[in-house]
Amino acid sequence: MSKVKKIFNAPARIVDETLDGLVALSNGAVVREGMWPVLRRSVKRTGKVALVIGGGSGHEPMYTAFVGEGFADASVAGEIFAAPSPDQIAVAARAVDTGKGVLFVFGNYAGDVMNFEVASEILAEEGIRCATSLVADDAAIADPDLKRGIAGAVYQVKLAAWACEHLDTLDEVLAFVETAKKNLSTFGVAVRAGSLPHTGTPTFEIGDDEIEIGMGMHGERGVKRQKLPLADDLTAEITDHLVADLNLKAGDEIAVLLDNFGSATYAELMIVNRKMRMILNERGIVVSRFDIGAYFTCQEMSGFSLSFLRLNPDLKVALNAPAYVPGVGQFGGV
Amino acid sequence: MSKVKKIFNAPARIVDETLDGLVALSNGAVVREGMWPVLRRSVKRTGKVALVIGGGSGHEPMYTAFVGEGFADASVAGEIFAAPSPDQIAVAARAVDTGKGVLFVFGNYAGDVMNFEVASEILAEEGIRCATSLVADDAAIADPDLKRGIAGAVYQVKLAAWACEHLDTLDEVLAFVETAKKNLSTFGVAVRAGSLPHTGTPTFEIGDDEIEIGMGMHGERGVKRQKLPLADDLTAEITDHLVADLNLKAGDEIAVLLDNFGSATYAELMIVNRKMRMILNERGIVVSRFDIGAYFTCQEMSGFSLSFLRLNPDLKVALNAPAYVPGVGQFGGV
Amino acid sequence: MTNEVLSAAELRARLLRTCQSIIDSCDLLCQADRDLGDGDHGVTMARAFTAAKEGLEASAPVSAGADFSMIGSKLMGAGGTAGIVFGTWFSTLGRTVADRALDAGTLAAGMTAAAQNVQARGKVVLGEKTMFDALSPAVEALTAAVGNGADAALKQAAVAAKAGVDATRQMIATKGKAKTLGERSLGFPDPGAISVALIFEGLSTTA
Amino acid sequence: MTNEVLSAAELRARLLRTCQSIIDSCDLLCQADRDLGDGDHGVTMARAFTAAKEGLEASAPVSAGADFSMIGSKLMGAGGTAGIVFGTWFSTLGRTVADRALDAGTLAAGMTAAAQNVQARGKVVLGEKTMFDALSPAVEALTAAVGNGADAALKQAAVAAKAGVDATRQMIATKGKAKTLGERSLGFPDPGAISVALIFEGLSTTA
Ligand SMILES: Nc1ncnc2c1ncn2[C@@H]1O[C@H](COP(=O)(O)OP(=O)(O)O)[C@@H](O)[C@H]1O
Ligand SMILES: Nc1ncnc2c1ncn2[C@@H]1O[C@H](COP(=O)(O)OP(=O)(O)O)[C@@H](O)[C@H]1O
Ligand SMILES: [Mg+2]
Ligand SMILES: [Mg+2]
Ligand SMILES: [Mg+2]
Ligand SMILES: [Mg+2]
Repeated sequence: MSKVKKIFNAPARIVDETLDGLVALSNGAVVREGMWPVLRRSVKRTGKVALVIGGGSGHEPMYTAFVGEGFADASVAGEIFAAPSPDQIAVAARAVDTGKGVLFVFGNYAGDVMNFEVASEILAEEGIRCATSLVADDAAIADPDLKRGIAGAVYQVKLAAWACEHLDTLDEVLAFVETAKKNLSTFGVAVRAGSLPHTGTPTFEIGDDEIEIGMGMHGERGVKRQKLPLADDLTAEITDHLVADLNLKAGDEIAVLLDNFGSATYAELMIVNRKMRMILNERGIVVSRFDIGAYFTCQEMSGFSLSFLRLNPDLKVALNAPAYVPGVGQFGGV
Repeated sequence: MSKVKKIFNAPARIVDETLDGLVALSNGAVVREGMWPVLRRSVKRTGKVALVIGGGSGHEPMYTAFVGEGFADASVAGEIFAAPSPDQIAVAARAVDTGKGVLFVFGNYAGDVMNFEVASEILAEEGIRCATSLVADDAAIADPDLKRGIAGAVYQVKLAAWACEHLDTLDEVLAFVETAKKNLSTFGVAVRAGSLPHTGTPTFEIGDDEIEIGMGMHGERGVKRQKLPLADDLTAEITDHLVADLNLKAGDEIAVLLDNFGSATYAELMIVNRKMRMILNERGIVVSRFDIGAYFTCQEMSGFSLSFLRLNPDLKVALNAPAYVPGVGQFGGV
Repeated sequence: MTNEVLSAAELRARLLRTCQSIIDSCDLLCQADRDLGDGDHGVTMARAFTAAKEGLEASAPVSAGADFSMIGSKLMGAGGTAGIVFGTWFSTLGRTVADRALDAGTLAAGMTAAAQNVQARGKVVLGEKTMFDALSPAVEALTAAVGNGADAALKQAAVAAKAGVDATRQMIATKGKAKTLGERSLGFPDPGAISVALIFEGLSTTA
Repeated sequence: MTNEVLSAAELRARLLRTCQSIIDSCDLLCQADRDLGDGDHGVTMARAFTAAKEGLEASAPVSAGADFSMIGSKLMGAGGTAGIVFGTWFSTLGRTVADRALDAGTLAAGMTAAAQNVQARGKVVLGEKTMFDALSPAVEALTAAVGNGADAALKQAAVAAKAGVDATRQMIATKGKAKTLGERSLGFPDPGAISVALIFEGLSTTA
């Protein structure tokens, strides 16, 4: 099996140089906190609950790049597929805390949960209050405790950012995001694994005519494997699953995020979008916002996920608030 | 060698369903011209030179999706890696001509040149004047006649759109774009080929430690093959090449488009960006606009290109004019 | 059997077999194009000649000229380099032959005009490693053998086309997708030339 | 040679060999993690134990507690699941052992506290197919053999850890990245458990 090649200087320098690249393109909008793998807005905001996001790297632009207007105050980047350490997380939180506490938003993975937990304990001792809103949007898994955090993170972070901007206390912010995320559900599939740059080896093998259903974001496998279906059948399966998961009804309005895991082609995403629209139209479900792009990736994994966010007037305002992060540009949807 | 899998219904339906997907997400902003592989703005603009872009499919979102504010009036999509036919091109031109003539912008490939040429002859007989500004930005090739049209197309189309909007005659528009494109140069590299969905076979084989330098956009190979270098060395080689090609001097201002060919990771692009910035800073060359994304792709090819556009006051205005296409969103740069 | 004049029915049968032979060569032509270009030549040719075949099947064989023209417009509508180049070939052939009986002289005149139009459209000369390097010698051989009748002339053309394909191996491409390969294009036969040889083989073969 | 008390120097030597053994097992641990998780366990462990090794090399061996603590904080700083879990293990061990001489009883008490903290931090119970399924039986075996001295107890622990690794093959994961695999996680040993066994092997082996 041939190796996967990537263009880098050394695997151990990837995270560092990615952060430097982001700073370099931002025209001063974001900076690193010392030598730490922490990106933050260069101008410290005051009088608001701070939003810190993060997790393992390798999923860029999420979480690392999503620092800026309408998104996080700081992000903390672990090594590739490895949670950041407590001291790194604490550095990020200290850098942006304004005295009103810090909301952490990150994915529901053992490593992230434990590292952010220890960081929260350290920060609590210093008098910095932290709260966590876990991203756990994976519709492929029924048990809420086991749900992974996948591409819906983009929406959850955006909603959290709005709450941090507009609500007064950490408790209110947390309550808003926790309520909002009940309306969020994501389902992913992949036909080819990504690989760790250190090894150049795909994280799983898969047959020439197979697809992994209910895919996670680290190359850890999905919930089942099946023969590669037609795009329309696959789209119908995913769309139906999400509609059922959120119990969507005719007249409901949703936002849809169609995320490219890495090497899906634009045409594949359009083919999926086409069929999804047909199904939703039939059911009277209105797509009032649509985001498409490689926002939450897993190296060169080939696949995609659909995230549905059921909207209400509050969530609509929050989701549609202006957002701009240097590494991605406007995040305005269609 | 394992097959490359894609999610579609049938290879022969990919182009069609991609167009339908674009229409579906556009909220009425773009429509198809009948059953033709032609996408156009739904509201016909009047009293201006019309801009029609196109070429083979498989490079999405370019050219197909770049129809809308600040971009083309219509795009015409050939089959994957195959130029559109004269009748398809003629349909696109007729749909948007306002009597002031049509500017075609497409890549310098034999198939495109011949098909657009025949279309122009047909249209001329009907009294529709057409002119062509070929995209030929490939810095890897010295001979101007042999230069391919690669990712710089995004900038060239944007400049052409501005000219069609603000200049009066087809001749003026053509002169503006032809002059502008002298400031545009692109260099691409790839470590892995993309594949045609029909065959699932990569368009070229490449060793586990090799890179193709001076890469084209169809999986046709580059100008040379070499051992995979460090990212910094590769970036220096490309940056120096572009600086020399455009004869850039200290104090010059440029726009940079860093294009993902398909499955390059965001981190790789950031690592390249980081080094490029260091080199340009040293040389006193100012990056006053930066665009990053998978704009002009070659299926799941792994690689990227850098496009430099030397700016002057006119080009700055033209490049920075507002632009929004539904399938991509705002195109505002950083 | 030697045909001094190729009847419309016989030509139709040969054209249908030619279409099928191109369709069946899809993988072979794609592989040739992977060596030199973007790997799609077989797909484009198969798409084009499927359309041509369907067009033929949907119409009665009236005249050689009509059949060639029908094929030409179907190929032209298929897009790609192959579509326009092979479409120009067959369209010109159809226009030149028109409603004349297809004897060797008419065929040679039609092919000569076609090769000229292909050359003009492609701005191509001999030695650039394109389909023209098979088409041009084939048309010359056909013209040279015109005194032997249509069948014999077509057989000569097919032989020359094959030789033309072989000759492209030694050429450095300066047109088409292979033009950037430089010396790396040496050793591989041009895919479009292979298609030309397949077409002359089809046209010259009795069932 | 049986050590009734492991001297700081002897412990240091064993810790350095343990670090090296983990670093050398990078590929093996990554492969195990590809079967069940995201394929990075070896990379994270190697990064963490390289930092630990460098930390040890930069300091004189003062006490067992100090060495364990130093390793704990280096692992903790390396990030990932492995960093926090193995970091919790060694930090707790260091804190509990503190500046006491490392006899079997002190070691057992430290390991027991460490296993408890790992369990609490990971919210993990036996049978969830994690490193705890090697750590917990190893610590129990060590505690049971406490009367035989530190060396013998560590050897028992190493044996139990290996058995623990084997036992994870039959478990369905409910924690960590493998938790979504369900029955597909059967048959593969847990990568974190393999690391635990490597660590006890390192700690129990004289040069
Ligand atoms: N300028 C030209 N004139 C005539 N034939 C050409 C020219 N350029 C390329 N060709 C032919 O086209 C063939 C490739 O066809 P195809 O693969 O369908 O087109 P594309 O290069 O657009 O993918 C080449 O093998 C060559 O024979
Ligand atoms: N909740 C948990 N408590 C203790 N250990 C765990 C837990 N979850 C996972 N592990 C261990 O972590 C190992 C994986 O480590 P590693 O690959 O470094 O982390 P990640 O899963 O973040 O990639 C698993 O093999 C398992 O032994
Ligand atoms: Mg990991
Ligand atoms: Mg092609
Ligand atoms: Mg081709
Ligand atoms: Mg792992």
